[in-house]
Amino acid sequence: MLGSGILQGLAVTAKNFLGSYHDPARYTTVEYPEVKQQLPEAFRNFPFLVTENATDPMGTLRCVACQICEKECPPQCIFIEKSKDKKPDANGKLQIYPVVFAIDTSVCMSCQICVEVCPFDAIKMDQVYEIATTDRFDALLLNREQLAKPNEYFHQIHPTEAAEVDARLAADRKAAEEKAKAAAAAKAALPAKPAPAPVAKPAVVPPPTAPQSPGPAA
Amino acid sequence: METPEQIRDRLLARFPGAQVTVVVNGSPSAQHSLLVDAAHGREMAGFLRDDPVLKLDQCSNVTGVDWPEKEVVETRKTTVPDPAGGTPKIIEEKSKRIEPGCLEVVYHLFSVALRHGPVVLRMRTGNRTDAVTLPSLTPVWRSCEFQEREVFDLFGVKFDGHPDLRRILMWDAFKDHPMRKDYVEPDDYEWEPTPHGDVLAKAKKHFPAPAAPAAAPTPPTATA
Amino acid sequence: MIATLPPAESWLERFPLLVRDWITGHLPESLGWLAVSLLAIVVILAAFGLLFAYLTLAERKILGRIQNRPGPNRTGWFGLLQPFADGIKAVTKEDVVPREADAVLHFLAPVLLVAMSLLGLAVIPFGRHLLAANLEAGVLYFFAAGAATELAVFMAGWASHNKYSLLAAMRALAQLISYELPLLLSVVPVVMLAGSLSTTHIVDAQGGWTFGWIPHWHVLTPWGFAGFVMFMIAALAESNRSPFDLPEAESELIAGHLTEYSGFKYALFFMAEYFGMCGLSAMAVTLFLGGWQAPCAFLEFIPSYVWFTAKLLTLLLGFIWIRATLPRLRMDQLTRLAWKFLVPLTLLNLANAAFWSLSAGWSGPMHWVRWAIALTVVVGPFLLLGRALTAGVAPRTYRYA
Amino acid sequence: MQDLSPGGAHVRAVHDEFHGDLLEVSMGPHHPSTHGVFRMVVTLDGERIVKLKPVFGYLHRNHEKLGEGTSYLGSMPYTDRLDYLCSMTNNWAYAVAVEKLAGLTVPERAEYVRVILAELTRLLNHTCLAGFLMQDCGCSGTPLMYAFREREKILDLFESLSGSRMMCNYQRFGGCRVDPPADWLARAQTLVDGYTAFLDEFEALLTGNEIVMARTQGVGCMSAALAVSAGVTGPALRATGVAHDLRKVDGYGVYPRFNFRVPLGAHGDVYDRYMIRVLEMRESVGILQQALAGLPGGPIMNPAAKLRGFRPKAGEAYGRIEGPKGEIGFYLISDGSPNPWRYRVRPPSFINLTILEDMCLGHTVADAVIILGSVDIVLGEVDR
Repeated sequence: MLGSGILQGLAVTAKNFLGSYHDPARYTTVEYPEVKQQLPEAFRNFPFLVTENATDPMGTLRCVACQICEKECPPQCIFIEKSKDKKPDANGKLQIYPVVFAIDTSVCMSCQICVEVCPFDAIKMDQVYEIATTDRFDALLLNREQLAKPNEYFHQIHPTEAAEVDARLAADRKAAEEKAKAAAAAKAALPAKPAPAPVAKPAVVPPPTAPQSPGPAA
Repeated sequence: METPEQIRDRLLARFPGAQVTVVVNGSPSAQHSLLVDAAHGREMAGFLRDDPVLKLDQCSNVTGVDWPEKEVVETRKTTVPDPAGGTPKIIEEKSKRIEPGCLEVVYHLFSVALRHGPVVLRMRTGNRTDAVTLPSLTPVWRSCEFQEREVFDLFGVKFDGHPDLRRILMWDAFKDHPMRKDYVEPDDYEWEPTPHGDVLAKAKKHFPAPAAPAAAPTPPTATA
Repeated sequence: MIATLPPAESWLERFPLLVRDWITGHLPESLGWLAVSLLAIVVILAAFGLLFAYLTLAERKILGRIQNRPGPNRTGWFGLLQPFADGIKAVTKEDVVPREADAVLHFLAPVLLVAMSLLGLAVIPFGRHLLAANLEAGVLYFFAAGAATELAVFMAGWASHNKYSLLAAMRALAQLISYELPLLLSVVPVVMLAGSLSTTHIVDAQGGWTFGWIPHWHVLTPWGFAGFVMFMIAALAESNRSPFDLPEAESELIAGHLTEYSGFKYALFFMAEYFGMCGLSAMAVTLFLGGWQAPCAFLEFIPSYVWFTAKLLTLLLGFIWIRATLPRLRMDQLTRLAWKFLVPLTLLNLANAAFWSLSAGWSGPMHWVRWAIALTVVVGPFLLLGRALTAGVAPRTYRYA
Repeated sequence: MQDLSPGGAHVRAVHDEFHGDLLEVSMGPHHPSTHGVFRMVVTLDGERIVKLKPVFGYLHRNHEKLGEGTSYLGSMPYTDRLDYLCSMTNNWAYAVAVEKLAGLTVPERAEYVRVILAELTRLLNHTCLAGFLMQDCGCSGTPLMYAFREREKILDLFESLSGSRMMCNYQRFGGCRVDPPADWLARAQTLVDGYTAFLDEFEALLTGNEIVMARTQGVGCMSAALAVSAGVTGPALRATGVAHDLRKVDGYGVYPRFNFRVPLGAHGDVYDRYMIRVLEMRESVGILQQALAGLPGGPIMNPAAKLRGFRPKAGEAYGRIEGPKGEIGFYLISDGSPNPWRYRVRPPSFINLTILEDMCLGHTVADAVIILGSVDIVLGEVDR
């Protein structure tokens, strides 16, 4: 009969109208600034640099300025300058470090390829999304001070991945230590020159400061 | 489905005087292709479409490939037997030759009716500058209409017999063909400051010393 | 059929009159008539202006709820200040007039549209004592004023000098010609049975109750129900509401005749659309739903204007509900629906009403015969014409490979 | 052979008894119903279309040149941005092409996960398309909002698996990036279980609606011969009655293991295209049920696949899959370097637009809008 389809449609809309008052499945709006959706753990938006120690972020960057991510970044938004000198990293090993590590977040598309190709677990995906600024040039160009975030923050946003990374790094470290020990033992067998004094490891990391979203450049 | 060799033989039998060669594909995909000459291209395409064994009724993909001319260094080894009876000497002769460039159009043909494919058809232009005309296959497969326009737009292949050969993705006043390997992008392209020195340098060159400093974009501070 | 007057006129019922008399009492006698007229105008403007404001809000809220979202809720409590925020925005926006446009017509179109859609409200009896102008030919006057609104839409489309607006103007004219006829023809039976073109007489004719709880509204008779439905369909088209919003046609003509309007003029078009919707709904209430009459005798203590408002709002809710559900018709389908479906049905309905009027005296078993005949005359042609209208259009079954 | 050339004999005759002045209207690039920045230059006789020329390129960014400038892996996130509603299938099509080029095999679990994600993508694309189509028909957003309500649920799933709602960048050559955990699969199962109920409600709102039927039936017909010749693929081709579904034809991935049917239309009009999509969604729900039930264990990535320094040996490959919009294919030529020598996308919605004019001629402006809507285009893919 003419009109039966229309009446059926009217019934559907009426059902949704009434349902919006009692059925959460029919009222799906999340009123954003007041209510924020729980981000899934895998959520990714813009990379950050992992530091071992929150008190000395620039000294304990995991990044060794190998520039793999700079090369692999599809939109070419990473800019790295290597240091001329070497600094001890968190494990005490002397490493090159990035003097400049800039990410142009106006170009970055959060594709995560830098994270995947990084052999040092030094760059990871952040979860910031409220990054609006009034300056679209400088404020969106994040330097290494703005990018550096402590490992604890990484644990907060991606607990599973961070635990995996920590376990892997610990295993690597242990293997390296054992190797060093073996080497030292081998060296000790030879009455030769003394081994270089190991640099003291940083003390237990203090609790992290509240994670900062990268604000406008100071 | 017939192998490319079989198709080639049948095409050569059907079109005496035509040139058809099988281009061997070295990758594991083993999708070998047929390189046909431009003069018989459209007839052969029509034959492939209507042939009851092949029935390639769908031309799924049309694309251009740019092969710029390149210098090929060939090393020829000749073994010269040592007259003294010692180990034969190996003399390496290096010869350079310029392999002429061309533009290539690749058609991926499938049969919807017989559910097979792809048969890859290629045609090459004489060079990359003036002899860039190829027969249009739009009269054979309608799907070539926009795709050939795209190849014309981005590669600069002129299709003879195309009903409406205009630029499709770039604007009409655009001059170059951006998908060619030697395309140089204009220096005002993406002038905004980024951490990348070359883009910034290009931008500075194109927009020299702005008159009003207030209106000019601030240069980036790459260093912290 | 004429209802006996209710025994007591409560002070609530007379309240608007008391207020009016109190105000005019302060003025000299000679200015009284002017004050009364001006008061009526001011009250209608204020009441419908406010109704328009909150109708836009209600529409957005209801559409929102139907679409599983809250609708505007940021401005004020529950978004109650939203209409005023919108108003301020509309007034302060730049008024863009295209260079090529006919500036005079471009300006006049929204003004004329609002004026014409307001005029019709003068003859609607909003309550027992609430009527701005008691015209002998009130119904005729109402539709004459209403027909001019489509002309204003045409004016807007023509004056904008925009191709989309021009297409919208063409559509508006075609729609005007198609839908004026079923709209008027569906009203004729009411006029015929009431024997008057005066809206007050028509409302009075629907007074009274059978057994004290079945009102004598026209909508409760077979011809009245059919007439009501067809009137509402035509009213949807006449007020350019979905599914007949062809002149505006957002997805096809961008905004149709509104494409080149901005700021307050744009707001005026909206105002006119809602005034037109209110006017036609009010007329439907008057003609078919018993006007201000209460549905049951024991509910009479509630003042008449409350009943009228309730009925009006119900119809407006229907407008919004339909808008939320239905897609738009195409131009040819719209005219076909009018000429091949609504016009024949309204003509048959006229005959049906005549039969109903002549058979008023039938009683006993003949009473049921009367209902059966009247219902057949409504349902039969509806089914037949409906089948003809939807010929070739049917749900399909699909095969699988 | 039938003449199927542009402007050929198959084109619908236009009535020109009252041949007055023609009106040329530029619909787009700023138009509510061109699904982005598409433009149609329409010549009208009254409201009837006598000529229609599509104009492209407003979103052109030379995606293919970008692909030639980045590594094989670097193109993967760019494929998300082609048809930005269906990043998962774009990823898959690209991965299939690269896997063909490099001869990589994919673990079984990854193939199943790919099927699950592709079918979820199909659900979300078809749902959205139905919503957009009804929006073009003049609905005040209601079907679109219902479609988006369901789409959000699928996007939530994508987000919690890949980290991004639309730009998933999830597939890799030789597998997938992340192994879906058990709770994710349980959530996917819940969604799939509830989808049929949603489709029933959605169809109650639209399918039987007389106005929808009147607007869409007999509008924008295309013949099967023309559709095949014009390279039309996907639901638009199947609506003409041609049984051509690459999931059946090529049997790529693990599709041959699933039991599903391919719905076919008979008229090739807008209503058929809409209904084929709705019916396909029901089949997709079936595939999803089977895939979720039969998901095997094992690795998600082929350990032979290299992430860094991936250099397939010289050669070429054309890989294609059945995307929600049709055959999405990638044609790659490798010269042995880390970047492809030629990277070509076969965009289904661009090629499906070839016969837009043929479908629209003789119809009105209102029809052109819904014909365009029923072709299902995404400008990110059309203009590349």
